[in-house]
Amino acid sequence: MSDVEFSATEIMTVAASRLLGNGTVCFVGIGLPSTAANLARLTHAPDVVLIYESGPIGAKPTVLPLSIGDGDLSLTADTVVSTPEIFRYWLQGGRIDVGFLGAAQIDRFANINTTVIGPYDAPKVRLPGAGGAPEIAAQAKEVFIVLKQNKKAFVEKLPFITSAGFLDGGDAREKAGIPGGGPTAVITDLGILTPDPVTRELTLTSIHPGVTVEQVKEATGWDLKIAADLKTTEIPDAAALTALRDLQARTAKAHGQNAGGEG
Amino acid sequence: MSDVEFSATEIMTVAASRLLGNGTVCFVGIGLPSTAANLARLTHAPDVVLIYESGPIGAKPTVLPLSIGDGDLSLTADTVVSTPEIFRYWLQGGRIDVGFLGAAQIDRFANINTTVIGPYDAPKVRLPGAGGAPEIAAQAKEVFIVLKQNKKAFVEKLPFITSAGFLDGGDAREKAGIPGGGPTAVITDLGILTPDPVTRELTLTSIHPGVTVEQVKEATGWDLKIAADLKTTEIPDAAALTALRDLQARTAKAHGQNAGGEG
Amino acid sequence: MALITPLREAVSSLIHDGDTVALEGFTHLIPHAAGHEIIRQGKKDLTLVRMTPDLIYDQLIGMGCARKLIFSWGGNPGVGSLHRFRDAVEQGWPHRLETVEHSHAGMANAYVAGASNLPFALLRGYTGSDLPKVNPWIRFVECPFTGEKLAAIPSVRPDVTVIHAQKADKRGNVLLWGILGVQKEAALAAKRAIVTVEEVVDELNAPANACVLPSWALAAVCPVPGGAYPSYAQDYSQRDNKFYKDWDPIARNRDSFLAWMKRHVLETEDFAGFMRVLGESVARETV
Amino acid sequence: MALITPLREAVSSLIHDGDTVALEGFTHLIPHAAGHEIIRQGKKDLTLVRMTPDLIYDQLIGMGCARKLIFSWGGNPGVGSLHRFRDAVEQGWPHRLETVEHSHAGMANAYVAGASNLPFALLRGYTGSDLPKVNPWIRFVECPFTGEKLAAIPSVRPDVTVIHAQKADKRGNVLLWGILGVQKEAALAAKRAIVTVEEVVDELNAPANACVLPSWALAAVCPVPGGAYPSYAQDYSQRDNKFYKDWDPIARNRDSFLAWMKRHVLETEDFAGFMRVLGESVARETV
Repeated sequence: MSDVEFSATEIMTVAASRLLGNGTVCFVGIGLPSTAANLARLTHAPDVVLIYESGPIGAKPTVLPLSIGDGDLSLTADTVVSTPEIFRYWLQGGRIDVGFLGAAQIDRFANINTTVIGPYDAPKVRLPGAGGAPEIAAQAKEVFIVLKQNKKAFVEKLPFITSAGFLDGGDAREKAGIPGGGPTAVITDLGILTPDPVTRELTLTSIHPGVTVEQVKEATGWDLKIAADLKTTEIPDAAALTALRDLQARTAKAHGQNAGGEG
Repeated sequence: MSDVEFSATEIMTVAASRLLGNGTVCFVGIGLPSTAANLARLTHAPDVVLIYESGPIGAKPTVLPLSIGDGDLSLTADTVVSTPEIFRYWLQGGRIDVGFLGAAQIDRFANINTTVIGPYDAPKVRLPGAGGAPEIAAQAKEVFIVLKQNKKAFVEKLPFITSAGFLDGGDAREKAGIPGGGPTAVITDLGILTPDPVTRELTLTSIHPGVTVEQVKEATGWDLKIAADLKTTEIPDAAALTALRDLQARTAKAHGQNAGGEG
Repeated sequence: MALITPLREAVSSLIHDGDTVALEGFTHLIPHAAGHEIIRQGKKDLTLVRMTPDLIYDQLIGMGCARKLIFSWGGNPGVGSLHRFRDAVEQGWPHRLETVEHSHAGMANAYVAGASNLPFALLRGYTGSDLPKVNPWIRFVECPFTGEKLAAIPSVRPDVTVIHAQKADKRGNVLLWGILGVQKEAALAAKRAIVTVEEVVDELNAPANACVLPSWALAAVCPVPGGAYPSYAQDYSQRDNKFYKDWDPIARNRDSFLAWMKRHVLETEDFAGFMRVLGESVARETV
Repeated sequence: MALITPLREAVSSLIHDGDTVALEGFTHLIPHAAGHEIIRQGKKDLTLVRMTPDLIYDQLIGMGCARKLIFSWGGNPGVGSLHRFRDAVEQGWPHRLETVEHSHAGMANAYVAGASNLPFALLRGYTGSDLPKVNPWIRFVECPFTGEKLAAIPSVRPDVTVIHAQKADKRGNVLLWGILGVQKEAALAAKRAIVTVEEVVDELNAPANACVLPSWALAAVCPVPGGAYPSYAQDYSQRDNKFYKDWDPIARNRDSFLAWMKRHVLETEDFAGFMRVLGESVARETV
């Protein structure tokens, strides 16, 4: 295996995992966020604290959980509390450094839709719904969002705001009285978007190697701003890639797949 | 030991214990209520469920607890939950059949004072305070109160209502929106008082053998009503007396005494 | 006092048409057997409540048992959509399904408020979300001390809650452990609680401060070994992830769904029968 | 992240004059050693919070550490009055003590609300009691759905909470069991939590769903074996009921109280010193 061969999903996952500092207390969504968070734990951030909404605090799963309530999460956690306690004492209690979320759709101010495509009362597509996201997005000190970038997902206007990013931008989030700092990074298979410090509009600040700016703009449903000092995302190092692939191989062996959901 | 020799405290305790039916879920105050409730459990009501505010549910202590948080309560309970859970899910949740309370002072409508003698801001005597009593008195389906009868305790007007009985009498309790049924019996060392079905004024309905009505009136700070069909309290049977004395002997051996408090 | 009761009798006597019913479980300990029994007995017009409606709710909805769903995340965990749920919401099949939609934080707090006999739950929640625009049951109250605005939603107080647990003792006291979700709160919020258990033992031997539900707080305890399948019971069984994936093509199509339900649920006598027929189906596939 | 710290340093660096401090414990696991250290360090002007202030609060109040007490039951459990508490309230000695008085249900809910970062607690409470007449912090709010009136009291959010627990591991994760009282809520409601523990072990080996406080939610973990004395730690020690009785005559009189505190607390170096001198006093008595 050469260390420069990697897929778009792999660089997305590794880039997302790198953002998670050691010792961070992270409220983990299932799926891509959980993969990135566990990769961080298995590489540069051994003391990251992973909290899942089903109750495990300090989970150290040996394989990726297929669902939010896998037994491996419970058996490896420092403690398992009730779901109400997770939301009341730990999330609302203000103890979460990073909320790590996925999304079906996102807009330029990092608001998220996971509820419906089309009108709420007569939806074209009924998505699973909010789950823990509205309060994770509101109450974690900062939020990372990881999802694949394309025009169906990155839209000009969301049919439904499930979870608040920066609402209409600027200081709209603060004015609405939302306590947490909001999204600080959106990590995709094409690059990394971060909110402008003033307008809070998502801006492409890092592009993955081999991807063109045109490709990223083409995959975005609004006129995407590009940072003047656009960086190229560091390529995944061999150790991280190996750890990720080992984790996924272990997971495939245990589960047969590694997608995820909140049920 | 003859089965007709017993003290005033013993007949009070046995009479109080008899009121507790088997299978009843009882929220137990420390001291006299705890003695009576445990006597019931050791005699006619083996399946009574004793709940203490410190957290034990289904406690079956071998000796009387000196305090509300004795280890014996925890070790013999079906489960021990947190104190907030006791008050939220179990008491406020409406699961308590009988609240079993003591009191420093009581009035004719079975309101209770355990807060101060004299003005609140410049008390003559500062009593321990409310503890769990206000919500036990309000939320248990019915309430038994056990205390010794004398003019200092049975007063015309309470300096402070800590826990509501029937307030000003009649339907005042219902009108105030208090959910539980309120006091149904006050058991003393002289007799048993029960509220009149309409006025809710405490009435002497049972008098302990050897006690005169004059004695009871003399020990009461208001003009005590006497039931037309005043009964004589059944004397404690030998089995109950033996169980009580054994319990107290075991307790004295373990603790050196058996008074109690909420701390 | 919970009687140790066969599941069929508990469902028959304790769940009525039109009831509000919560079958709770968070991946772990989902009461599938009880859900099947509700379908077998043809219960109708139910208001179903659950944070994470999954396969068993897809089945209840597809079989027409539900009039309304109160929920916060409806999907097939690790796989994708609940096709019967989507068909009901998107196409009104087999009939229209009313939905009341919350966040997990809201639902979890609503169960706590229900268990606490409070009329509403108080939380910091929903701010900036469109959920309050489509759910009239999300309101806001002011703190009488600070003036802060907080979200308020009605308590969940089901007529019946059903959960699955690992153990009961012979008196009907129940012990569960591992991922507890909102099960304790859901059971205590309900007027009547039914618990299916893996086994009945002489003594629970519960660790200090374990999650125990005393017999007298429950309406029925029903021994159903493996009754959470394809969900799992920690220290008793593994989640059958393959079943969740296999459900996707079955549920995508109305006819294949109905045929599957007929063969595996309606025409089986009980959960043991379901497992036997399912075993036959799986064996046939893999021949 | 909680550092394993000597108690003296934790009290010195984390508790400041004027702080709101809760030393919680419900008969079981009362942090007496920490209370003594607060007295030794002469902390002043504290707002003390506790559901059941007992001997250690009597000592803190009598030694003039407290400006204010928020509580729901103040007595010597199984014995009677707290004489120093009464002297402060009735006679203003050593100075006036402001009191804010609740019921247990109110306080327990106020800790839960504090741990949940809510500004107030909501409960069915205080109805018919005179407490709302003397405590302006008991107010009432209306349910936005049913119109019902419910009690509201401010959350308890101490600057510092101190609790005692059985075990910590070397990373500072804490495990407690048995009668838990409001300790978990009190620790999580505080800005800074100090936990004294019976012992530090390699691994907690906590049972499923046990009461564990992770290191990163705590400010300091201090090994103080026997630090709950005369209270107890289940599976480590017995409550010394005799001490509670012996306290009554000591505390009845200002001079005997001050002499006792000087000899046993002020002039001892730490809790081990206190236990040694106490042992000498007891031996002298029983000669």
